[in-house]
Amino acid sequence: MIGGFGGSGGQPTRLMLALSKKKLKGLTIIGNVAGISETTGYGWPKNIKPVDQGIFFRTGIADKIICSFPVPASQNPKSPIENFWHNNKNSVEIIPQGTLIEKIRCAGAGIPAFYTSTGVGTIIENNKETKFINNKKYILEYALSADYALIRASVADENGNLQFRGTSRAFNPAMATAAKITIVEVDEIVKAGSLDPNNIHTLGIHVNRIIKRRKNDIYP
Amino acid sequence: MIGGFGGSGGQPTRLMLALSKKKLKGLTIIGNVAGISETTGYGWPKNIKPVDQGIFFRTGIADKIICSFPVPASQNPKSPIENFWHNNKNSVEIIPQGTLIEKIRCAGAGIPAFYTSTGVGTIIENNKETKFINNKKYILEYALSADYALIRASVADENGNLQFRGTSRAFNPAMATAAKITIVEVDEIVKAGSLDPNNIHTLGIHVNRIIKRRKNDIYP
Amino acid sequence: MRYHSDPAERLNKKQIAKYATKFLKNNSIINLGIGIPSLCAQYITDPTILLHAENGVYGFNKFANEKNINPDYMDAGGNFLETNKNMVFFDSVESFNLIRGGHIDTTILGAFQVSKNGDIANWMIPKRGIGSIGGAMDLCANTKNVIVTMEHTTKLNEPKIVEKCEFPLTAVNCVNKIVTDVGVFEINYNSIILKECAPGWDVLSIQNITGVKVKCDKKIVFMDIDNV
Amino acid sequence: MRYHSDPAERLNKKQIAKYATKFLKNNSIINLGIGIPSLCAQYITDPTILLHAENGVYGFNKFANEKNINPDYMDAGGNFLETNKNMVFFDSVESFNLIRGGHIDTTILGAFQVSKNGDIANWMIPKRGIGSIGGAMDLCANTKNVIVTMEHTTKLNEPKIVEKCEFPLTAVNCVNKIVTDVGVFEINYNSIILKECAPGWDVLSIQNITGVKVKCDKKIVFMDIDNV
Repeated sequence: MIGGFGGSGGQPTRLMLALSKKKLKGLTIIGNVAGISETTGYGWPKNIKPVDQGIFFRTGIADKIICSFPVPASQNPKSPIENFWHNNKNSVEIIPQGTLIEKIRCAGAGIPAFYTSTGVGTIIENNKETKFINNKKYILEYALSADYALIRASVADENGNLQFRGTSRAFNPAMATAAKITIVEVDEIVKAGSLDPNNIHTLGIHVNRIIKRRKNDIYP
Repeated sequence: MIGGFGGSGGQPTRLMLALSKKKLKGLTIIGNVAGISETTGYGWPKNIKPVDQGIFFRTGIADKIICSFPVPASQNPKSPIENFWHNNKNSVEIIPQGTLIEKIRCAGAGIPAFYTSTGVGTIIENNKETKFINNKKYILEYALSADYALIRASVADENGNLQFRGTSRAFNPAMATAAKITIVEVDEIVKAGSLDPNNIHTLGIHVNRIIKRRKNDIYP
Repeated sequence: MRYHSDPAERLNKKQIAKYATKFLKNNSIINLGIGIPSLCAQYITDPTILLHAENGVYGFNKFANEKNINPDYMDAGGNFLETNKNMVFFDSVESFNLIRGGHIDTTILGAFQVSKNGDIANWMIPKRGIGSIGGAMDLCANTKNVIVTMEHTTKLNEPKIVEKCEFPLTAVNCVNKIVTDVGVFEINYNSIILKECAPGWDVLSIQNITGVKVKCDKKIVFMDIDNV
Repeated sequence: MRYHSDPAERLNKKQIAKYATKFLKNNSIINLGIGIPSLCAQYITDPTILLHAENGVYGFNKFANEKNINPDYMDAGGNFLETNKNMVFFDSVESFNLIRGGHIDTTILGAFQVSKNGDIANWMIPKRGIGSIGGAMDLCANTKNVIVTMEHTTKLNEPKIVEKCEFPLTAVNCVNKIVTDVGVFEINYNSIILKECAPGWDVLSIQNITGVKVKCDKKIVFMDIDNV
């Protein structure tokens, strides 16, 4: 799992760059908006060359993606994930965003499946169990977990408690609960007890490793 | 719905007292720990006479309760809810706490039903739909909403955004999302923009009315 | 924009966006899709209307000045936001609780096709074969009031309001209102009802570029595009 | 406490609680039920062990001094807490996400009955007809390591470790370990395995007050109650 929403804010860019250099094969990537920044600049300041989840498909270490937004509206130029999809049509799974985040949340919350009206009457419903509840049709969706979550936070304390700024929270907290190992990239690490205990966005018990970024990293 | 957890912290005591004096009949009360403080002192400072959800059954305005903890461990003296139960055995619905809070959360989150392993093999499973998922048995549980939520917060801003202190958060935020009308009892109301926008525990769009308590109210 | 058979100019994208804001109620919370809908933001002057974005914010009203951007303040379209005192931030779980839970009053989005029973197709062009769903399916399936803003026809002047969508659906039976560059339509009881015409347009000219039989109110009003 | 046929004193509640803490691993997160389990807190000296309470807190370690209580800092048993720098607060949704999601390592709770397949009954006495479930069903059904602390028998010296629970169940097939006032037991493959005896107790005396056939390790160890 790769945290954030898409765009530069909340994305664990340094962890992604490090991962992309590893000699690995066959990774499944789970993300939200995925692989569109490089071609469109989506969510990146204009003066910085974007990094996005397309990197795992350009370098070939990934062979599957589960996401909600893998291609830009414009058909040209083609993004790395669209190029990958052409030869691997069953390896790009596109899920409605609310269903995707709830599937991830449920994996962390011990809920194996839930019903939602999102996708009823569309191809999302194909081959899925449905049920009428109070005369309305719903689709049964299952929890989605991962071996690793790479996430990005603003600040961590020594106990691994995390806080996020603004819209950079997004998918990060839910992913932290849904992976066996959660690795977080932060701007700052502070002493235990220095964050307000009422305002911890991700509890430290979900965090396994913390990587502190250099000050003034070229990536936001 | 009555917010808090049980005990004095996070309980909308002033709203409960006001409600108990209304000429109403047939209310259904939804709460967690309910009606045990008066007999046991549960969660109340020793020097203050406890108020709890038993009040609605002593005065007779309620005729049903849905909760997780309606009676104290000790059998004597009997609590108002145990007395009510003796003549109304089908009107006291006892639900596992995690299932109760998730049912309420789902009502606010547009999820009509979810699966949980809690209660499998117990009387909670009786007459419920079950399903094996990855070879494990789960119970299907349905969302639970209400007409009104009475909740208690520490501070509200002018937009209705709420913050809670310590363990007084409990059931309050979920209930605020699951009721048609949410009324909140707060210690303090501050200007819009004076709370940290990253640390709002209940979004203002869930709050319909705010009642400010007097300073130094006799109830905590 | 004007095709040779058009009786008058069609509205431009900004005019469509501006006109759509006429249908927003005060004290409501609104989600704007990408494309024409995102242009609506600049025409919303009522301070009680709160804009919501899927990535975890509501209460914003302006994009940030390009010299003063911060990646931590973005909308779902990837635009950077100026902060203000009414903004609140939350995570994606809560953001979609708001959507799925019916707490968003109105969503405005674009479409490739809308059918007379209110089905909408807006996420994939079949000949491309891949598209992005994002939050569109959640928004369409769960928001009380769904307004589509779009050009009335394709570039080849083919109808986009149709009997039955041929493109893959985003959601069924959900669209309440359509604001196009030639008129305003409501969908009611499996019918497309023309409520307002663009200046210079009439029922017949609109019928000619619409894929379904258009019903009318007794008296058609012209869109008052200058006074929204 | 000693019944006339007992070979030695049974442990008192504090000793049971203290002994149970021997089985807690460092860097783990623990939920303590009411009764004997809540007494465990005072014997946990490892600072890496975090206590969790259902009402939305972990990281606490002490009850507040009676003169200095604040209703905003409470555990699920209704006790007021002293604050410290490792405490974190959250709402009930998140608290039960932790429990149901398997993020709590160990739960210690009391029981009326435990059966040899690990079923537990701890929420209702049938003749009373009503009881409180609270968080017990969630904790038992979802925690990796469930430790029961209880007196070995009822006040009438009847077994509480039984073939099959007669009391309404809290959860099935979940108990891993039982610490009583006469011994320590593990439940494995549908068997009750005696691991340690209270000082002065032996297998036969324990078997006499247990409702199922007790299996033993080759060598029974005495509980070292002074050095936990």
